[in-house]
Amino acid sequence: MSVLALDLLLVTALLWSGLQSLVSRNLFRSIVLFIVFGLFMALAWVRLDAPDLALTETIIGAGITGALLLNGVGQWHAKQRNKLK
Amino acid sequence: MSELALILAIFLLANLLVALLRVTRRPTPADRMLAALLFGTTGVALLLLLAYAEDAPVLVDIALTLALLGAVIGVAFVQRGWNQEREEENGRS
Amino acid sequence: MSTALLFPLTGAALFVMGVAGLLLQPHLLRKIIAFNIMGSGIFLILVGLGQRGGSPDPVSQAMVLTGIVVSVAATGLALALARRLLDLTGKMQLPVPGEDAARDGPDA
Amino acid sequence: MLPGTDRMPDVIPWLILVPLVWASLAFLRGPGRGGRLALAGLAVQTGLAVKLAMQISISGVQSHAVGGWGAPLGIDLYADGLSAILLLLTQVVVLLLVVYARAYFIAHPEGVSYFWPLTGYLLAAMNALFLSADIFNIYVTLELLGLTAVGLVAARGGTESVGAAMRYLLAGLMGSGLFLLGVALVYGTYGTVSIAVLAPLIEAEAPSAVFVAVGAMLVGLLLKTALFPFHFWLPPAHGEAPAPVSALLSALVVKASFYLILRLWLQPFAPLVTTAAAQLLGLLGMAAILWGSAMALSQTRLKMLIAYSTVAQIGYLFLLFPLVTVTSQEAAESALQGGVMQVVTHALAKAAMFAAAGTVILSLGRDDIGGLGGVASRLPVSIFAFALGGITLAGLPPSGGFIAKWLLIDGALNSGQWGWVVVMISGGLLSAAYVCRVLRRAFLPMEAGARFNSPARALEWSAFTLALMSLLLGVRSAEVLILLGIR
Amino acid sequence: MNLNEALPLLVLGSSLVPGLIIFFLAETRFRLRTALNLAGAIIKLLLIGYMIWGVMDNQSYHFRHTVLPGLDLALKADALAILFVSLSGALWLLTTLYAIGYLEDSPHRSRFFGFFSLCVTATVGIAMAANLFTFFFFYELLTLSTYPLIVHRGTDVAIRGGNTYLAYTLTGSAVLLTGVVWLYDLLGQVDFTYGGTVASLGSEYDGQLKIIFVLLIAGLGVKAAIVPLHGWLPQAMVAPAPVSALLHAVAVVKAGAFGIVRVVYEVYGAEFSESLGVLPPLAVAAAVTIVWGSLRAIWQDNLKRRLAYSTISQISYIILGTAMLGLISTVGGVVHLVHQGIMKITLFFCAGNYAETLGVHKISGMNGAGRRMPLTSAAFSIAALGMMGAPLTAGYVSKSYLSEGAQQANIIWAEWVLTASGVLNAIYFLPILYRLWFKSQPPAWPRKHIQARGGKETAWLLLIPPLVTAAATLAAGIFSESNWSPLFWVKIIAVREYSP
Repeated sequence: MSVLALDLLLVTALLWSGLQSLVSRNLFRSIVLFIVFGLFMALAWVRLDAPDLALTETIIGAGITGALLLNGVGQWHAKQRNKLK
Repeated sequence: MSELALILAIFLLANLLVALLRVTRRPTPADRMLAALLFGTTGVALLLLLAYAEDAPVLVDIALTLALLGAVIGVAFVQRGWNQEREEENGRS
Repeated sequence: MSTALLFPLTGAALFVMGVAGLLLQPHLLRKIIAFNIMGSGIFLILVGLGQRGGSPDPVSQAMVLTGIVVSVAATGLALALARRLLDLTGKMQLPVPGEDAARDGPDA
Repeated sequence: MLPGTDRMPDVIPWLILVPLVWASLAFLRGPGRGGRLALAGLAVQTGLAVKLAMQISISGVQSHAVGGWGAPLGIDLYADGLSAILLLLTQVVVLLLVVYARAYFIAHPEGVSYFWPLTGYLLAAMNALFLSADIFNIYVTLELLGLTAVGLVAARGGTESVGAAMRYLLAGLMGSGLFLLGVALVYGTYGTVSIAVLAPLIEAEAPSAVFVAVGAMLVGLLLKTALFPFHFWLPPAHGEAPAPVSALLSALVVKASFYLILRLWLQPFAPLVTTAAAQLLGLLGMAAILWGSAMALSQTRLKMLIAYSTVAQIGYLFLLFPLVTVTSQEAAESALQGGVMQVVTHALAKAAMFAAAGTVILSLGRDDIGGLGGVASRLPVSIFAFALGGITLAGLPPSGGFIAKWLLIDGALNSGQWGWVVVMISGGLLSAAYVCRVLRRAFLPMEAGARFNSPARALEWSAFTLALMSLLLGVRSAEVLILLGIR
Repeated sequence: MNLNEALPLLVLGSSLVPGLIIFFLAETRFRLRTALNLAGAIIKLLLIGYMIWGVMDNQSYHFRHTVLPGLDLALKADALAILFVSLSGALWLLTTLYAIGYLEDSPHRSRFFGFFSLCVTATVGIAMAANLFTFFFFYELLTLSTYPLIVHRGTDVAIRGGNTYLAYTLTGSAVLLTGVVWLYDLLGQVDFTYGGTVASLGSEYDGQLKIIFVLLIAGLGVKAAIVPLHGWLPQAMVAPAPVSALLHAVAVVKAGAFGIVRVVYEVYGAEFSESLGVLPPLAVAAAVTIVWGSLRAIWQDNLKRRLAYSTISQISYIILGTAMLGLISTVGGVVHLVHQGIMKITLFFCAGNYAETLGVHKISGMNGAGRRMPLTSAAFSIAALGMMGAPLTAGYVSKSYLSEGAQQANIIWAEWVLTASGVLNAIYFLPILYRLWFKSQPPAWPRKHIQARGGKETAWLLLIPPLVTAAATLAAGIFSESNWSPLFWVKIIAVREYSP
């Protein structure tokens, strides 16, 4: 029963973070939420008995993709700032 | 998985969800950074717990990676996010 | 509802969210995030359905591993293009054909 | 594994490895380098493809287990007549396009960038796709093919190119995502991704998840093939790229996903496909023909006209499906032969047309159809190549397109589907109309004061060779169809 | 491959190979190009001569190449093929000579002669096609190779004419293709056979066969310019004179008429067509075309346009003859295939001469041209009289057979149509002859392009071809009963068609 509760909680977290990262009005927050989403994915892999995937997801899904996205948003912000000036 | 470990895990996950709420509702930027760091630590704790409960040492590696990631993201956050967040707040209000 | 179908169903929901985001969000970075969420959804379905019997399934995990690598490559390429567009147009959106009249010469 | 495979040296893995190797070498040599490597590599690959086709025609279907592992964990490669035809087609078209591209990028060096290594990787992905025997492997090759193709489109770097590339990438990612969803559902249902293993399982039982899977895979592949109404990404991507890239994409890359639709439709999913679905595909094909032709007729730029012509011709390919689904054996066979002939001749003709258009644009320094006056007398070989390509598109004798149209009409009449005959015939007439629109301009006298640079011979003759091949297939198509019969 | 198989290919190759070489010759290689053209034409005539001799000796010439299982490219030289091949071979030589003179100093001659040779190759292929697939193959090749000839001048009018031509003919051949594939679907390979092959299908296919007949005839009727499918022909006369000459005499229009002959006699069979009830409508269509073409011709002032409408009318004589059951009308129709060719090519050669030498394009400007250019005008007069059906000319022979055939087939209205058409022909040709010979010359001609030298009225290359064909017009009329006349051959063919 409580295994199901744990899974339900995890699934809720996944869906919530995923949805929020898509609809959030602030782009930076979207990316943070996406990284959080990656973390939940890693946990989901653990629950699915796939530790290799969990490791990969943390490094690649959350880590590398997150860093790339952060870098992208940084440039975008820089451009926006230049425009304002 | 023992009942105790499970309950602990659920508790930690609930913590994460609360942290998530902190990120999505718009508090101050500092709140957000703290929430993000909380993710890292709670995540690590959760993974270690699962490693212990399911007797799967490989999860410890994942926990370590996550800890590292938490640090990196924290730095990136401060470097990139802090100022912009504040600017956006100012720009909007 | 059994745990066996929980993750695949979540995957399906994530997939739908991702597709919707990919189609509806104008900002390219959001499109890229949406693509990744869509991919994660599929991976969840793949692994979730693969081990419905209860035991871990190495084949589906190997497939997802490959899939993650491929989608990171795609994300990298998409970000590079998005950045190029940012440099060229100052926006991170798909240019509307014909709007940007300043073409770069009549070459082939 | 077949008994014959041990005795003969295995060419299958080399068809994937050779392009990988030369592409990597070219990559190491830096931007703009590697034309010679590509030429050598393609000469080898063409030889390999010929050898494979010969092996198949002598001893039937060939297969190869990578690293000797075999399914389910290892990767199985598999080649039958259909794959051999497409492999051969790909190597030959690209070989000629490489000759073309070398001359093209000498005249137009700013477009080259990483053209050579990307072409190599693209070829590796495409060859692997034609040889794949399981649907997951197909997904990976499809994705890699899409990514390299996007790289090629973006190479020129202008707003239009990068925008087109981005649009192409997103459409492609969506397409392959849908395909992977299908793979996931199929795997979840049957626990295998091998086409050969799947076929009997699907025949035996197909729960509703599989229908969803097939639907998702089909839509994903349609998106990649740019069938109307999913064609939105194609004209900018094919029209904006440098001419050799346009030729490569229009001639071959869209055919790769079409090949997958055809293969999956005929092999593992045959028990699931319905007449209604086939008719729907046919109707979309018809819409593509009408829309693509109408748009081609209203374009002012030469390459966009050819790109829209590709949209229309893709529609033509999809008329195949109503004819092979739940019809008599004879009708289906005839239609399949016609469809494959159409794929082959269209690839040759479209490559020739884009190449010829590239030459014309290089020589005139402009891309509008209104400025084509005098080209017929200045660049007779290129215009001839373009016209021969147009004859193939219109399905007129003596071209291979005519044989294709004949077989398709035969299949349609044989299965009593009159309406499709009318569509096929009108499709041919519409292609004649837009090709003629270009040719009539080319025959007009040159405008006063127009610039003109004489192009290199290799540019003109490589296009001409491609066009000539599409023409000669009209009298030598029996060999192709015999090869197709080996399944 | 023995000689008997190779010969049909050689006949094709004798114009194809020079044509392909000519495409890639530089514009300035005038002598080489001329040599290639003439060599090709002469070799072709020699080969045809050899073939005629062989056919009389009961040799058979067949060539077959399998494109796909059940789909052969097949050539044969039967009597009907020989008739058409000889006509096109002979007229090609003359037209080439004429074109060399006509196009002196004009641009893009390599392109012109290249397509010209392709056009003749296609015509020869049509003549020798042994089945419907092969026929269609060359029929389309003809469409494609004539288009560049029509737009050759590159003017707006020429290009518009060319596009009209393409629009009509491509639509027509799409219809034809449907019919052909359908017939193949029913019968398998559709070889041309005396007496036809479709009768074997059985009566439950009659409905389908009627539809297919309509499709085939409609497709062929576009090129044969049956009203209302004739719209392209008057526009296509913007082409250079040698092209118009070839188009109207042997190539395009004739290909359509020839196809109808093949379909009626050797696919459906005359008797089966009659029993199917498809011949009377065809005869009516032909009759309407005959009258309509003649009527329209009367109002044209542009000489080539008037000739074009005259062609529309004259071609339907062939179709009318085909559509009436009976040996004699068949002879009349098929022999007109040849007779109309030599007469009409003469008229177009002459029209070209007036235009090139005097700059005269309109009939109203032809006053007194007979005295300025007596030889050309004499040739023109002979051919025009032939068209009217005057005795001693080729036209008389075909018309007398046709009207006798109409009597035999008991189609009274056909006789009226023939008579009416004869009168109309006189109405539109006699005024031209009157102007040529009896009106006085204008003070100056609009444009003197070719100077008369040494007593000649124009360049000799322009003069010889019409004189030869005019002489042939007379010869075919006067010596119609000899063993070498077209009539003799046609009688052999007709007998075979009726005794399968």
